[in-house]
Amino acid sequence: MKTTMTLTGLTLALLASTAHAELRLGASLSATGPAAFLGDPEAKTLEMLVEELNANGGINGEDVVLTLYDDGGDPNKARTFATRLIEDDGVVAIIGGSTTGTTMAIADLADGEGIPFISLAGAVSIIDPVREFVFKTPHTDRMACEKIFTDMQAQGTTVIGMISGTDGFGASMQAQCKDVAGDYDITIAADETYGPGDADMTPQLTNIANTDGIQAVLNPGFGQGPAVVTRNYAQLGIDLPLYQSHGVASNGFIELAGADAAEGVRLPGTALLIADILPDDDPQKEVATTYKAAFEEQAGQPVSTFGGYAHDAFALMVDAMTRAGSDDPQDIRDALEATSGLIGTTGTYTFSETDHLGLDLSAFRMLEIVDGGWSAID
Amino acid sequence: MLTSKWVQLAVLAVLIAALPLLFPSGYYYRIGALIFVNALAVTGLVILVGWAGQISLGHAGFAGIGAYACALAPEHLGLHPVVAIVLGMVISAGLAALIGKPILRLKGYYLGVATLGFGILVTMVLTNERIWTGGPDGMSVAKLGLRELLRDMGVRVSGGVFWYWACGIVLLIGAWLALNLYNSATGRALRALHGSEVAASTIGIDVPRLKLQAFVISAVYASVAGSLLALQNGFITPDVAGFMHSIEIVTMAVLGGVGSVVGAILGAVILTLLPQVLTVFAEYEQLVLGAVMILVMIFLPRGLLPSIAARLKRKP
Amino acid sequence: MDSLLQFLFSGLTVGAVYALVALGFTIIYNASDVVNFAQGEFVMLGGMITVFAHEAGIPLPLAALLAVVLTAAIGVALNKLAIEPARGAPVVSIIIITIGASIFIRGASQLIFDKQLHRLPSFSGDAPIRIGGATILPQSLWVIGGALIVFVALWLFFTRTLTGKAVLATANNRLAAQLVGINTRAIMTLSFALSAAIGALAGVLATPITLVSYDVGVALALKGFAAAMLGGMGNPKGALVGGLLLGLFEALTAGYLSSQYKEAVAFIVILAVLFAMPQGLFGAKSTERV
Amino acid sequence: MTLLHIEGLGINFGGLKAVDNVSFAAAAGQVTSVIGPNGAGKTTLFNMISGVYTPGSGRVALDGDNVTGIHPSQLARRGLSRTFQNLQIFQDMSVLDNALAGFHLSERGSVWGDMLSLPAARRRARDARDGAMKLLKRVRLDDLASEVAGNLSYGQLKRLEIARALGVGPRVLLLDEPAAGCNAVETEEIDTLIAELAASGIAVLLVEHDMKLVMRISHHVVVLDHGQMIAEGDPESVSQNPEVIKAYLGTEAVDNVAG
Repeated sequence: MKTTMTLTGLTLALLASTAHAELRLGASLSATGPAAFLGDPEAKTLEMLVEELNANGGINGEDVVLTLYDDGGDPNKARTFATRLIEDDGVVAIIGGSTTGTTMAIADLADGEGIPFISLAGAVSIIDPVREFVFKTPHTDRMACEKIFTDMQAQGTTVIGMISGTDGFGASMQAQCKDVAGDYDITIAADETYGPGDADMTPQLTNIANTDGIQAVLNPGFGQGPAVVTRNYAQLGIDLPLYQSHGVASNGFIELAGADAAEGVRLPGTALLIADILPDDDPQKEVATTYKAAFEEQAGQPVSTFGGYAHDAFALMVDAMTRAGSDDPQDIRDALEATSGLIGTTGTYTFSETDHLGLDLSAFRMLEIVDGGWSAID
Repeated sequence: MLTSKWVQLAVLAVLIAALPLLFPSGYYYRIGALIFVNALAVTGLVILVGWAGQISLGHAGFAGIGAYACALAPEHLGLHPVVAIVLGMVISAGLAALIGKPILRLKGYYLGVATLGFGILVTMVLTNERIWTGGPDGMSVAKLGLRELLRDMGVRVSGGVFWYWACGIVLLIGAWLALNLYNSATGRALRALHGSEVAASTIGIDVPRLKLQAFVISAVYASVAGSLLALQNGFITPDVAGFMHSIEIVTMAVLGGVGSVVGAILGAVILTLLPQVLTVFAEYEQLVLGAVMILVMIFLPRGLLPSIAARLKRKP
Repeated sequence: MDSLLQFLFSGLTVGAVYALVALGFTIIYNASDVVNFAQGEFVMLGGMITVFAHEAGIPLPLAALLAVVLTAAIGVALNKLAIEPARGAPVVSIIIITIGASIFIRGASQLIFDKQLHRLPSFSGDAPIRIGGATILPQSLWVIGGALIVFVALWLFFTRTLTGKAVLATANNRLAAQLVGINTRAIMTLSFALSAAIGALAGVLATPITLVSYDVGVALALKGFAAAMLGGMGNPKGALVGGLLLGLFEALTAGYLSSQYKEAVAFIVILAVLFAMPQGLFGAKSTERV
Repeated sequence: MTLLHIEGLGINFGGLKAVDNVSFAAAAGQVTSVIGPNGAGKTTLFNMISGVYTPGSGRVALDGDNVTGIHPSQLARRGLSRTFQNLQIFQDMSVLDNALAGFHLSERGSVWGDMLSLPAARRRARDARDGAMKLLKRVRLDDLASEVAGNLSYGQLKRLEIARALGVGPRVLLLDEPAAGCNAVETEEIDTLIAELAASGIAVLLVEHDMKLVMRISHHVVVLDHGQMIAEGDPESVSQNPEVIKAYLGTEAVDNVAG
């Protein structure tokens, strides 16, 4: 009996969603679970932007209907929700996959079914090799490493220690950084890790500090780990430059780590974090300040880089749909690939047949925490 | 037994075969396939938890082994995915036999924490050995190839439909094997040692050996479930072996009625469907899920099927 | 920098958090033989309520007190609404209820509070204390001290007070306990209140170090459970020693062997201990009567 | 022919000598009873003989083989089975399944055979089922075969345990208070059953408080008090032994002995 009831419920939901002719956009995000850090601001951003868009008349006069599912960071669920979005909700495009794992679970399906899909996750493998229908907005982990190493090289640093989270973000960036370190003549002399929920990293940091010749420390990771690392770093009194990743690029990080401990920490970030201090002639100034103000007003929490990824994905999608002038997934995809010079919070996107990321290092800015706030150092 | 083995199997077979008539879209095939995969893992737990009375909080570890066998063996050893499923079964069985021997001496929560530890070890290896497993980001799984074979034979089925039938048939086989076991010397001995280990041993039942057999069998069920999940998703991450997945399948088993195969399948149906239905509650989803679990256990403390059956019996 | 001493400090800090969670498990387990998998949520609630009360302008000590009292009330509600109505259900069903409760509390917290990470200011500042080439934060001393005080209090409670003995009697044989005049329902209520309060206290003390968000409960419950089993479920001494040992294993493994596999090593040690002592380090030996 | 030899058997529980230096023998086709006041160590003695406890000292020999400290399941294989003072019924299983469990040793094959329901496994299951039904008939539980064991009365469960123990096809059968909690009619049935079993060549070892029953059917009686064996012999001589009367004085059993 229970089964029939639920099946009827599902059928009703289906009927309700097919009753209108609108532009249906789907999303599967990790709004809860271990990756809620990413998914929560992303979900809030999408909901806010859709509302805003429809209030302003939608796309070519048609409203955008957003169907958003919370996959909890579980790739298996993400795949199920992607199936549901495509087969049942009849969406013409999908945004989502907060993590690389959930993205890969969706990508295969979206590509196979011919539904344009913009991922919000970091790994290079999402867009390399290029898949016809799969795009992404964030910089790759490899680009973050390159940005950091460029700065290290400029400081004359050649030997570093790494301490990485074992979550998807940390592990992926750890691997990419080890991969490209050689290109910048950087040797990784100590390579430590910590678990996502760990409360004390002093043993790992002690080992790094006791390794001969280390000139700087890099901490790829997101969530509470980097905050704890930064606090332990100060506790141990380690007197070397500390680099964090773009995974912690939000004001929340400074608060969690404590302004004193975070002082001097460097990381690659996007224009979003320094929207207020961007020079007026910066091309990203307008889009970054507008989004930042709207998000903080609506969500009541500080803006984060991740919400920015969702903002850019939505902007790309709206732009493509407007240009395509149809709700045919193939047309939208073609329009998406033709995107040129779209200015987002993360950078300026220009897609091509061989590049489904469309960003270069120039959009990444090296930031330093000074007096409890962000400042740009290049 | 409520009804005979063949009645239970026939009902199951008819349901699997007839439900697609009601499916409005391909998405329902996906849900169906997921239910069957979960039900398969839960059936294994019925043998271990329901009959033999041994708890496991780490069974997803075996699902992880089955899943990664299908991901790794074709890529690194060049094995066909079907052979990889069998390889996963063998590895799971071997590992279960190896660790089961010492840990099945433990009882109750102590066994719980030992199995929990096993599951965590598997997850850690899958997460940390990224050169092999792709780490927490996971890795792609080769295609099974059967669907392509069917296509060459002139039968075209979509992925969702194919996996619905494939998983449905495997579940039927799994249920058939389990129901055979229930009424055999082994099944009876397992239920007997659950009732009283001392009495069981005085009638010649080799208690440690039978516990180990139940552990190995249930591990193989979980392994096959993991393999099927990996192959149909085409992509796998260490989550499949994680603690939450272990808890999920135990909850399915207990919710449905851990003593019977049909009850366990019912538990899998409900806990697989529930999150899909609860999406209408949006951010209240977790709240409702927790409340449903509590309410079912309060009002149907022995699980859905046994409690409902007992009520029907009381009111003739 | 002295490595060993630093590893020990780290292990003690983390271990004391585990010990506090494990101590929370012992009371409910002693009264009802149930391992309450929602125990981690009590810890989370302690931290979250304090954070939000403090942000709302309530002074920290008062906010902490409020958190402990509120969480204890939630513990009582859990018992009254979910555990008591299921009296007589098999233990596995009760465990599923506590898992359901944990999901429910988490779901409610993400709605009432938020999904962000939060931190409390350290009680005695952030200036590290230097001892023999290693450093420890004053907050660590708060957590270690808290674990010791809760342990002593529980130990006295179970061995020196009539109520404590009534809790043990209730677990041992509910019917017999009722026959000698113990109000077993009141004992269960008390057990949940106390367990929840200890959990909340753990949350308050640890949040300045570990940070808190709505979903930290599961991981904490897992470690606390493992620690309690290592020491021997139901024994406060076991919970304390189990927690500290688990923390030390992890820190020493991270320091000397591999930070990647530190949890694995900790679990292998637990398994090894259980093979030799199937009831944990301090668990009561049980002989089957036939 | 003596089947079971007990020599100097003893065990300590935390310094307390629960059973100390007990020796006797039980012959095939005979009923050997172990009696004594409460706490004399009768059940402990049974637990040692049946391998549930490992003896601290002494030796148990079955058919001339030393079987001291052997696991109960091994002993069952050698033809020794038992019932329990505190019922150890498989409560959630049906009456038939309980009886069938007793046939485990003759029914079991490979797990594969069981899971695939191979013809050989099915044949063994059929044979076991026939045997179990016969035993249930013998203890008059055949019409309750499909009932869940937990729903049976105490007396019925006692009989079910005997049926289960008989499924092993024992040469030595240990019965721990089979008549406890039974009414007069049931007691008489058990009386007859035990006599029949002994007559069929089984060595029956009996612990029982019902002295009338013991005196009526025993061939040999062993008396324990505080873990020590204080007397041994035929029922007649034991009941007149002054040591035995002294041990029972002040207990309710003294009336039974006198009567």
